[in-house]
Amino acid sequence: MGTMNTELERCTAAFGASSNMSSYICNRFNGIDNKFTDAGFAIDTTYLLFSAYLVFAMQLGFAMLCAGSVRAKNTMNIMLTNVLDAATGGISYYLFGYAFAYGQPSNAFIGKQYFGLQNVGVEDGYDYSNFLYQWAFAIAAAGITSGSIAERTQFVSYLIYSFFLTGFVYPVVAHWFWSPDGWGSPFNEGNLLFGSGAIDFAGSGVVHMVGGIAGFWGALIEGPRIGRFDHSGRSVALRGHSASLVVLGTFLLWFGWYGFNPGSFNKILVNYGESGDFSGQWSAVARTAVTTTLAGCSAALTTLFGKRMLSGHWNVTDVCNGLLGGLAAITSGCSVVDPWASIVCGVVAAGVLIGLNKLASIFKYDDPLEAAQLHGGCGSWGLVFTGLFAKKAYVLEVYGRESRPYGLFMGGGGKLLAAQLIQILSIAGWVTVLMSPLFLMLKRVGLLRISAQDETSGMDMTRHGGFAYVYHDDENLSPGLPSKTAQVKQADSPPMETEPPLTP
Amino acid sequence: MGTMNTELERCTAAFGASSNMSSYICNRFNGIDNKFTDAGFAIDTTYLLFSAYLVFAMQLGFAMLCAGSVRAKNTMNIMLTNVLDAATGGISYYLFGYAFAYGQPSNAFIGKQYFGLQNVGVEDGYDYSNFLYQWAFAIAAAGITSGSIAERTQFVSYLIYSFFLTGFVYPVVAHWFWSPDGWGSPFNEGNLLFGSGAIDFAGSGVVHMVGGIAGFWGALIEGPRIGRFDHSGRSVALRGHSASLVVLGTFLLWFGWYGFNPGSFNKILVNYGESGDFSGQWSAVARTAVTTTLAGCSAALTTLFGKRMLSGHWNVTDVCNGLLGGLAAITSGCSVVDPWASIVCGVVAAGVLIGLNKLASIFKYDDPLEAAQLHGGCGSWGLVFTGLFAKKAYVLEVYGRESRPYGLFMGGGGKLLAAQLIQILSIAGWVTVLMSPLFLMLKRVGLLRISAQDETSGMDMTRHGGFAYVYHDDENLSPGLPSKTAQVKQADSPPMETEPPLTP
Amino acid sequence: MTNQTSTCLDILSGSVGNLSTMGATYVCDNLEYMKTQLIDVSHELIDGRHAIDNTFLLFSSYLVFSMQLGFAMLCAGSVRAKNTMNIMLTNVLDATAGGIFYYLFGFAFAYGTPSNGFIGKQFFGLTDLPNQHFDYSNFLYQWAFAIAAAGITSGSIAERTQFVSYLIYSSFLTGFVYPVVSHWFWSSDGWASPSKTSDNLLFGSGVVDFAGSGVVHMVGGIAGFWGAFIEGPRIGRFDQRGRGFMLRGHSATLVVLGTFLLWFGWYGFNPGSFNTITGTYMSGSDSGSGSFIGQWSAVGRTAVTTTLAGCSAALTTLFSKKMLSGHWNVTDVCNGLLGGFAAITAGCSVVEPWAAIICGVVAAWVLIGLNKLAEIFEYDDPLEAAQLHGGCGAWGLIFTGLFANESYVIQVYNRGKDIDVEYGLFMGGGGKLLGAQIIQILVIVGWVSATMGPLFFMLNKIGLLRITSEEELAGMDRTSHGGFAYVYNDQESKNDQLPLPVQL
Repeated sequence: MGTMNTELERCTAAFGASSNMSSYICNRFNGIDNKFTDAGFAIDTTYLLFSAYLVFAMQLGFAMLCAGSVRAKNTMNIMLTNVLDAATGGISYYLFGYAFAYGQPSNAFIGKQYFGLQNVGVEDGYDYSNFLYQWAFAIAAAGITSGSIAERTQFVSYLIYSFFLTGFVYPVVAHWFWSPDGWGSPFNEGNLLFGSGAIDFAGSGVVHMVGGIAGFWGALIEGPRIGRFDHSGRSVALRGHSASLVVLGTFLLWFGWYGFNPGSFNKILVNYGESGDFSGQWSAVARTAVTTTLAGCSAALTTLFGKRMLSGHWNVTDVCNGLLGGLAAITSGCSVVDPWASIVCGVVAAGVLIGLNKLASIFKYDDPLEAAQLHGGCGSWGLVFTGLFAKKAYVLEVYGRESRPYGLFMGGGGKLLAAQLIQILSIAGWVTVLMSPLFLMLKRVGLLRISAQDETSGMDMTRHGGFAYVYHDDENLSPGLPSKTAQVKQADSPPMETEPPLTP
Repeated sequence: MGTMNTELERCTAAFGASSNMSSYICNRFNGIDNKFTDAGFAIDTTYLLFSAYLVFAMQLGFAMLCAGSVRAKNTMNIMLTNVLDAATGGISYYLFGYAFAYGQPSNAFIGKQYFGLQNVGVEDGYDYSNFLYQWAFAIAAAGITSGSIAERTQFVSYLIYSFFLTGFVYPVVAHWFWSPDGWGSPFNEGNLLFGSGAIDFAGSGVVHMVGGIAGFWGALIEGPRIGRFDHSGRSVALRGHSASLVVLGTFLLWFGWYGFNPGSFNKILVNYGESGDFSGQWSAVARTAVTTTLAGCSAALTTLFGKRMLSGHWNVTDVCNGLLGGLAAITSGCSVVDPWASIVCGVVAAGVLIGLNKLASIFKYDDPLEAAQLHGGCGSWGLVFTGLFAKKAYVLEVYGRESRPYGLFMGGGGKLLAAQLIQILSIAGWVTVLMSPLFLMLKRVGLLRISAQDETSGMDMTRHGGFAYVYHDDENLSPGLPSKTAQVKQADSPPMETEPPLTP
Repeated sequence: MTNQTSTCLDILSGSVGNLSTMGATYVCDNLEYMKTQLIDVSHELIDGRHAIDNTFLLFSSYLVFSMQLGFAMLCAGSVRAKNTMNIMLTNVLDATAGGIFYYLFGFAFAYGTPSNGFIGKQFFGLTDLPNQHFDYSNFLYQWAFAIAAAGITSGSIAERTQFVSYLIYSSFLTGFVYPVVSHWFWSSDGWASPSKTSDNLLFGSGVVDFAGSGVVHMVGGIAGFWGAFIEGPRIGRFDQRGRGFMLRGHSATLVVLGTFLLWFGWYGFNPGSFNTITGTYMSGSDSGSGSFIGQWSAVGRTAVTTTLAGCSAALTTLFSKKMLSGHWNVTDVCNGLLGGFAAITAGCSVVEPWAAIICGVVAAWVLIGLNKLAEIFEYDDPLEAAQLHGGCGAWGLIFTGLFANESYVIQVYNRGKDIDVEYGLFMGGGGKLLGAQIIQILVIVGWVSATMGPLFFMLNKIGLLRITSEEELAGMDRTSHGGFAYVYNDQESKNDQLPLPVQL
């Protein structure tokens, strides 16, 4: 669309000597071009903003999934962390996160423009809508980590790591693989990594692995929850308190994923090849939504039958986790694979998740939401999968060059796969180097883990002013109320309706 | 938009001998046309995809509505069926469902192209976005049926009927009434049924009646739940465990219905009559959203006052059901009726639902979610309503011919009404012929209904590895734990935290 | 556009001499062709704009509608379990009764044009829609706003109001009180509207209440204030000595769910209030078409300011409450977040992102301060709705008068370069805008007090307002809604412990 002026010159040239008429006609054509530019901005912004809203809805999904997966006594705690992910993320990403990630011009390692959104909103591609979309991505990464360390982490420590992850660790990774200046980015104009750059379309690595690996170190350093493994080392399931909330959260995440994956195109009005025929980004966007759907579906079904064979139950929370694993895996390659390949992706992702959960159980690693296994493990598989199954035509259309490497199994050679492996290693390395010292230090100064008493009685009571649920009012219970509760009620100066103990 | 080339010829012809200027002008006009085509694709795809996401959100609505409407002990079971509707539906609709429904060219009975999405994405109208949208519709039908047979059906049997319904029964009906080749379709170019075709714009019949009638046969063949009718035949309400989830589900369904009804236009950039004035599909889309809203609102209010007079309570779950009944009824005619008519539609729909519930109670028919009455009954009324109130101008605009029959009460004669009645009969017949033998056969081989013990103790415990809710931890209760619960804990090899009974 | 084409003809005939003979012949021979082509192009562009703008507005409406779900969940979670059915029913009825009343006359009172400065008088029952100015999508969007106002009020008077009285005030508020206020400030005829077509704007400026801090939030909040004030506090909220007791809501999970849904919906509320997204902004003498500056960017900026205000309010509340009460409290953070949103709603489109952070921080303090005041004066508002929507809404109007940015006011309110605009006091724009904002606050307080105060007072006099104290203790769900919302334990409900065996 930047060709307007040359177009005006060409127009004037075609009409020969300048005249009233030629200038009128040329101006008219020019005006029409401008209006198209306007319409294009309007369409693309509408598309991007509504996608951003959907991605934001994932934060609600995380909150509900986490709330349902922990025990009732820690519900307030985990939900507060989810609300604050969004809130602190908003401020820190506004102040410097967005600048670190997308500031341009910059070097290959970190961005250095747009602090506090300065100079944003004056050119295409770095508009407010883009900021909003990227912010919604950033808070998702922190949300993943909070699941791994749930039910045993001090709130202050949570605030510290969350701010650090959203404000620095994640934006730098995003810069590497998504900014045009990043060293591993497929958009890098100068020299592409292995002539290809890593293809991580919507962030299996950048978002999910970052969140998952940060969570892994947190959970490993904290150790398992009390009661998670008994004295003989047997694993004891500490079930979440509400499967309804887990299903609600899962469906909301699925819903939001339609903003996450197809939305990552940022624009929808881009034609591939010739203008005026049917092939264009609109079709690629829709194909991305389809591959996303199919990967999730096949992962869910694989988990259903797999777990049925392993444990004998048709288990809904496992199916939900499998589904999310499939979605996390397809996130990297969603735009460049065929629908049939996405089914392969989902089936393997379910297997990866089941395998890693077995491993975690053996090594007594406790992750209340399986976040490290799910987002870290399935995310890595997703990157490998893209290196294997990326289709030539789609890669060229989406990443736009004359030729570039594509999937190994599709005949594209190993270069893309190599770039993907480099991405996995560099993300794992970077997050480990930054986050594990942080968690160790927090542990050293005694800010990381709550006391055993707090853990047993639940953080909601000790830190957050009471339990999340009060289903039974005093009126209903008055006849049989035990004296202890009655005393508590009188003693507490701001008397809350404590959950009466149940004595059948 | 396929007229580009002829337009280019006309242009060249108009300017006579080719010269710099004429070729410039003609090329410019041609380029502008192409850009319009691109922009049209981008706008329409954006519109369709976001509508598809909204329809997908209805699956979440169904899950929550169902979960809230059953007893706590069966929550895991019903939610699992809802997750699997979406997942199995995704795979089966990808493999053959979409092909059966929309494969083109084909015969009037069933489609036979596009298996596994082959050849999709290369022409307008059969793009990936269209598949995604239709998939979201298909899984809704199966979701409806699962409500009717809730709380007493074996999980295996659920998997079987769901796969069959989504993969075959529903797609064939969709082909009949929505594909340009279908024998009852209003888009059929050749010979329209009664010169009109049945107008089932967004699926009162194709989706809601199919789901409702399948549910009717399932529930009838299984018989009522234990305890639903006492020995003297009196009806005993088995109340759902959470009205909050019912309201949440209802609102989510309402939210999703804005994708269901207005989205069924598939495109929004279509002008009616002259280009350049404000009348166009965008306005019809908005009108459809308005009629949908008003029908739901009036049905809810009618139910509120109706039930208040009948039962003396202001009942929120009844109001929710009435609301959904109104929405199911307007679905057929939403695009072709005036807003005032949609209020009539909603009022009658509420009456239909109340009446059918009375009937069901008399005949001891037990449907935990009233799905057969609601979707089957109100859906049929919706089809009749369209035959009565469809407005001439709107029918011509939306279905695009010089003249065609319209609503009886609007002076359009009885032909449309006849087509609508044929649709009701053929759907009822087709679903009955396929689904009732299936349910009978499942019953014969003992796969349909769970054992009485399972039913009494709840499927979650026996099949799904534990209850959905654990609000009270053992740690807090250990002093007063009754011996019974403790025994259960020791006996169960994977120890679950059972919900202790409440006896104040 | 047509005019320009006919001047083309004039220009051509006047300038034939200047043309090369070849070109003149071609063009003059084919003027008709050129003319029709250009008209077609202009018309197609208009169609495209309609389609884009309607897509934008409709999906924004759907988001705003989802706020009703958010209100329902927030209210449900904030009341005690025994009143859940009641409060949810009121929320469903807000939407449904609002739909009918707003269809019949609310929209006419608000936007009927031509009309006088006080109240609209066209478009009753949507007659004469669509027209040049209003389409069905505008109605849908405004309906979603109207029901939000009534939803706010229902929170203030929760847990102690008779259902009948609820129905009366809700229809009065949605059908009359709110539409009149929106006419004043938003209709092009309104006496204080900034988009008034005749020249005499209030203080040469009109009131800048972009998305309704005053029109929606203050109206709902002040109506709630009078209701709650006249009813008096709930039983047990304050003891004889005037000490406050917390009556905690029964489910923090629902509160968080509701808050996130409201946040999600707010992206329709604020950015959607532009109504269109294709607008271009003048830059200098140029029409601005074709450059990147346009409404799309302003829409994105509005989404960003909204986000940042909410985030900073949430963080401020978190730390302030920790210092005041010693807890990290999630429900307080949720309320603070919503207070930030309610405040930024007025100025969201005309302030810089950094100013939005100030807005949020102050809004959090306003809320905390007003809650303290309410405690002192023994004013009981279960959802803090009067403090939150009334108080923070009023602050939002003042904030806009202080921080509105000159160039944004020019762009958003479509003022020419040569016209002086009034903008924020702290931005150097003088006090006129602030004066207008204060007038708005006073006028809204006056109008709502004058209409709603007497209504509640009258209802109280004739004994329809408050429920009996027995009912209040037992819970309204049991006395007027047919039973409690939750049945988690089946066996028990069959025992005779529940005084109300549910039988049909």
